[in-house]
Amino acid sequence: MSQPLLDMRHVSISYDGETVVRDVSLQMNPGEILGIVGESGSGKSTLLRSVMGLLGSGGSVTGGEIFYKGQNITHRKGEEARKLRGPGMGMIFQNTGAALCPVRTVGDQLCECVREHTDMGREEIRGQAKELLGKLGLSDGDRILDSYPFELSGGMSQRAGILMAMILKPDLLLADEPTSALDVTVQKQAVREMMRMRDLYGTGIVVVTHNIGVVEYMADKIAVMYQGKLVEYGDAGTVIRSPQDPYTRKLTDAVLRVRRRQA
Amino acid sequence: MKRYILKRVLQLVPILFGITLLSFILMNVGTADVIDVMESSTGSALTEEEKQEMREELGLDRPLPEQYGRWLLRALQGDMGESFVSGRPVFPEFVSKLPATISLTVSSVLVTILISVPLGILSAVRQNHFTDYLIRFLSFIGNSLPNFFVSLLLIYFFSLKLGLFPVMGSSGGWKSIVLPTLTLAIAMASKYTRQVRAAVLEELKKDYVTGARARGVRERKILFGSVLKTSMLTIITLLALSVGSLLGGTAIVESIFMWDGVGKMAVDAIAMRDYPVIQAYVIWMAVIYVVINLATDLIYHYLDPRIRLGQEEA
Amino acid sequence: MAGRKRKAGRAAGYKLLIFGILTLCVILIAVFAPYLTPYDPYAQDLSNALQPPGPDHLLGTDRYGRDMLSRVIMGSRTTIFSALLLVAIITLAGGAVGIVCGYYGGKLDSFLMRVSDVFLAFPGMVFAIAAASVLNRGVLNAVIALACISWPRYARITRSQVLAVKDAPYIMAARLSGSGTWKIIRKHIIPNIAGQVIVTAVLDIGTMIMEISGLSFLGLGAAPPTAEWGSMMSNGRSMLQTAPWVILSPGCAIFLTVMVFNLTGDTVRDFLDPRYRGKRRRE
Amino acid sequence: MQNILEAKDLKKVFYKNRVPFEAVDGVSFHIGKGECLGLAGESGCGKSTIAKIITRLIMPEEGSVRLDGKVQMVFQTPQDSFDPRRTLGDGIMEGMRNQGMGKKQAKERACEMLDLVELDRKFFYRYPHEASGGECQRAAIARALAVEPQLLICDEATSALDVTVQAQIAALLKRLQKEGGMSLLLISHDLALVQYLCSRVLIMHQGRIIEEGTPDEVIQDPREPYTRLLVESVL
Repeated sequence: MSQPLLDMRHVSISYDGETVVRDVSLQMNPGEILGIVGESGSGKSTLLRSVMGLLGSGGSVTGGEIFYKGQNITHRKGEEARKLRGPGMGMIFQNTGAALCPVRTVGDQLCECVREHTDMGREEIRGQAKELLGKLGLSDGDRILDSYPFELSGGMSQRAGILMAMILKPDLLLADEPTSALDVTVQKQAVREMMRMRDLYGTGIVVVTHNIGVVEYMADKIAVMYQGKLVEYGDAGTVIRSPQDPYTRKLTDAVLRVRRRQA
Repeated sequence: MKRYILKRVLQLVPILFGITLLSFILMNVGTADVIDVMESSTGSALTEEEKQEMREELGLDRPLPEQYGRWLLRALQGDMGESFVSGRPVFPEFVSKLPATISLTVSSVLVTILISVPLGILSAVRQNHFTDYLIRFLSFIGNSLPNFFVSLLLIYFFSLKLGLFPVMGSSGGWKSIVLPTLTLAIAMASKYTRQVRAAVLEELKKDYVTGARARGVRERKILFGSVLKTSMLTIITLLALSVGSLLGGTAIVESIFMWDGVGKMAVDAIAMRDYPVIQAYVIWMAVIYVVINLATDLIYHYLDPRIRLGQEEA
Repeated sequence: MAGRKRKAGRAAGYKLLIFGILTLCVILIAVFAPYLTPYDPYAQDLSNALQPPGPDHLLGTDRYGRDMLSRVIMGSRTTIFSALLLVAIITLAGGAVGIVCGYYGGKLDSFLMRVSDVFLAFPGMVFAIAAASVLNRGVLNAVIALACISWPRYARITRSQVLAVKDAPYIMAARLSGSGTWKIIRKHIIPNIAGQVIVTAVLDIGTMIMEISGLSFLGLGAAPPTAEWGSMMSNGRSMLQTAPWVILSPGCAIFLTVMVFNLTGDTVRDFLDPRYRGKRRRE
Repeated sequence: MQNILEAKDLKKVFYKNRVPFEAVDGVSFHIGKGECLGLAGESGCGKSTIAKIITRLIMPEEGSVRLDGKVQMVFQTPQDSFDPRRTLGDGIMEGMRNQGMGKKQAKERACEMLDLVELDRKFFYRYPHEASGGECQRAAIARALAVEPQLLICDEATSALDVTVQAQIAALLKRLQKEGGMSLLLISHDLALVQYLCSRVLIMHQGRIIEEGTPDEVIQDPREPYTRLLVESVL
């Protein structure tokens, strides 16, 4: 197979001298969906942020290397790192409403983002945005674009989040607990929309969540994290059905499943 | 929006009523007999009959609620009584001195904004760097200096030692406003710089900043496009609140610099126990403050879509 | 991240200790002022008037020949005690109103809040100036005047704090456990809101010192010959050019005292800041 | 079977920007002695409001609640359900002390309760922020059970916890309910949890109860379209 989309080699991350991620190695190919599961504090979100280069103050990659399409992006800073965010990789947050400036419209912020990376005109951007929203099954794109973040419902808000992350057609989409704030009915819709992005644009997706159901439904590969370490990593079916690591076993056993009628 | 303005203006009515009532009570409770005060401040000796006559003439023998009603009616027509000392009507006197105070206030607010908004932002952006520590240190000093001390220090150094500005009075052209403005601005800017810093820091911590970074938006754009836009809302409100302490501060500063505004008028009146003047001063300063706060609230309302649109839905 | 928090928390603890000791020193000076003055602060000696600072009189003398150092030390009493009294009054009065309003709500709440709106409509010093001018001259009256205008702010802060914790699950749990209203206020609400109110109060001491001496400066506070920093400066105004020490010594005394209280206030706030209080990180 | 709780025609209206919003719109149900009833629905459907009405934390506009005995509640956010300035032990003892129990006796019983919820006795002296979410939730259950309630309401009691801890708390609730014979009202959006614990379930939607039955009936053969959507959405 060709070059991996994302390749993490022995990555360790610490915040103010305290190691929160230890020696994690992961690889994913273009168009693949990788699910990272683990409980709160397991380091899964930190890992995601290190790929974006957004560890924040006090956080740094203290060991190992991160490659994006063969380029070492571990210690990229400033402009170099910024240019990758958007066209190279997009991010979806748990609460899209909060990840957007509250006093500016969605469309305004979308244009700001696109114009940082291209010289498209506003109308052109809106056109592309509406086209993308159309693919998410939303005919009335203007309404989302002209709304302020607080005006959107949970489901709408998550669509705006997908739009923001996908407008520049990045090859890698990072989703941090994208469905945790949503009701179950909306959750399934959001999951389907993300998968549709993969089908349409061949985007590789990393989804971090504590919800095993979501990962089981959408991921090709699953990584299980526990106390900052990667305890299990493999094909989704294998990890769920025959977990090797004791923690993974405990985790999969703990998931309560709805007993449906045997079809 | 129109409905909101109307609502807010209507809400003012009880407040204004309260202001007048409180001022009236203040001037009538715990005071010595007004006529005695008048007697001593004009320096004329009056007989008991003459005093009684004057009381009847002024309606001072009536029950207090009635006195209040009469007084309020007259006040609404712009008649706030006559000064015990000069015998001239108080309200025109107040109005004639207001421009001096307003120009001092406005210049202080402008200087405050010019100093503290850039410094506050700089301090927040360079949090925990040398610049931040220096700005915080300076604002700390400014915060601990009472304005009467600052004015005396400024006079001592700039007027007496360096001879750059006139010591007092409002007749020296633009130069005479510099020191009083600086005095008021130093105190206000010190407080306000900290508030701007805190407001910007608060916004910088929010998720939307991470969100914008994740979309590859330049730091400069995040700061000036989003962060300032949101923190400006807090900053405007805080500015309006600081105007309150400014309006109070003018009294001391005006009297030190002999700046012929309403503050000095009030301080002079206090020495003479010239109650009608003090009363007019208190009421009108409160009214001005209330109007400023109302204006701020409406601006805030207009600028913040969260509130603007939330209201329209209702 | 926990490591940094712990470190910051400990640093705030040390700072609190240092500034606490400083504050204590200032208060002790005020308490023992009569025993610390090198001269009688009220003894006039016209032959010795307006002496510049020197070995005999470290801070010089005023126009009646009174020792400035002694007067500054004595003046700390008036200013600091009245500021502490003032802050205590408004914290307790405003706090009580705020708790009642926040917890019970309803008509009493609306009424008291409208009343506080009226007080808040006055620029603070403007009202204090007027009130102090109506009352007779004296520090206590200056305190009363400032208390009248300052309590609503505390009522507001306390009320909003009460509203913030009132519906917390632990309060509901306490109600379900059968605890009465008074017990809930005393055992669960007051301890949980006290921090914020105390921070506001400590941060206000400095401001109040400045306002009280400001009123005295205008001749509305301490009456002569009482040694009070604001009135000492007011009396020395005309001698700014000839004898600046008469103004500088009380002025610096105010500045340093206010600074000590402000620093302490800031440190108390940092110390009580929930970010430093070992709460578990939520992801 | 005797009913421990009967709620009739409950109605509660909230106002948001003066627009009335019927959080609970004519809800009637009952809970039998020793029964575990599930109340499921999405956020905003009114299920937490019902819990507050039963515990008299809020008053309904209409309707009545008849409750035989004491009711206790376990909340969603474990750490916030204990006073941050008091130890977990203090919290557990509060109810018993209010019933007039002596300090020593209350402490003894609080420790027994900690044993019951499989929590080390050292947690008696811990503050909420010194315990994990799961530990706080166990302590909250201990506090609720200490006063021997006839009805225990769990309002999303496991939702804020990690998956593995959720399973432990669910197992604990199941054991306690079986052993103690008390009634349990389980409010949750998690159908799997409801199916695991409850013998009967009510599905709520927009302030009304739209479907009722055993969890297996409702999940395997939903009658209402909304219930079907809910069931199908579970991944």
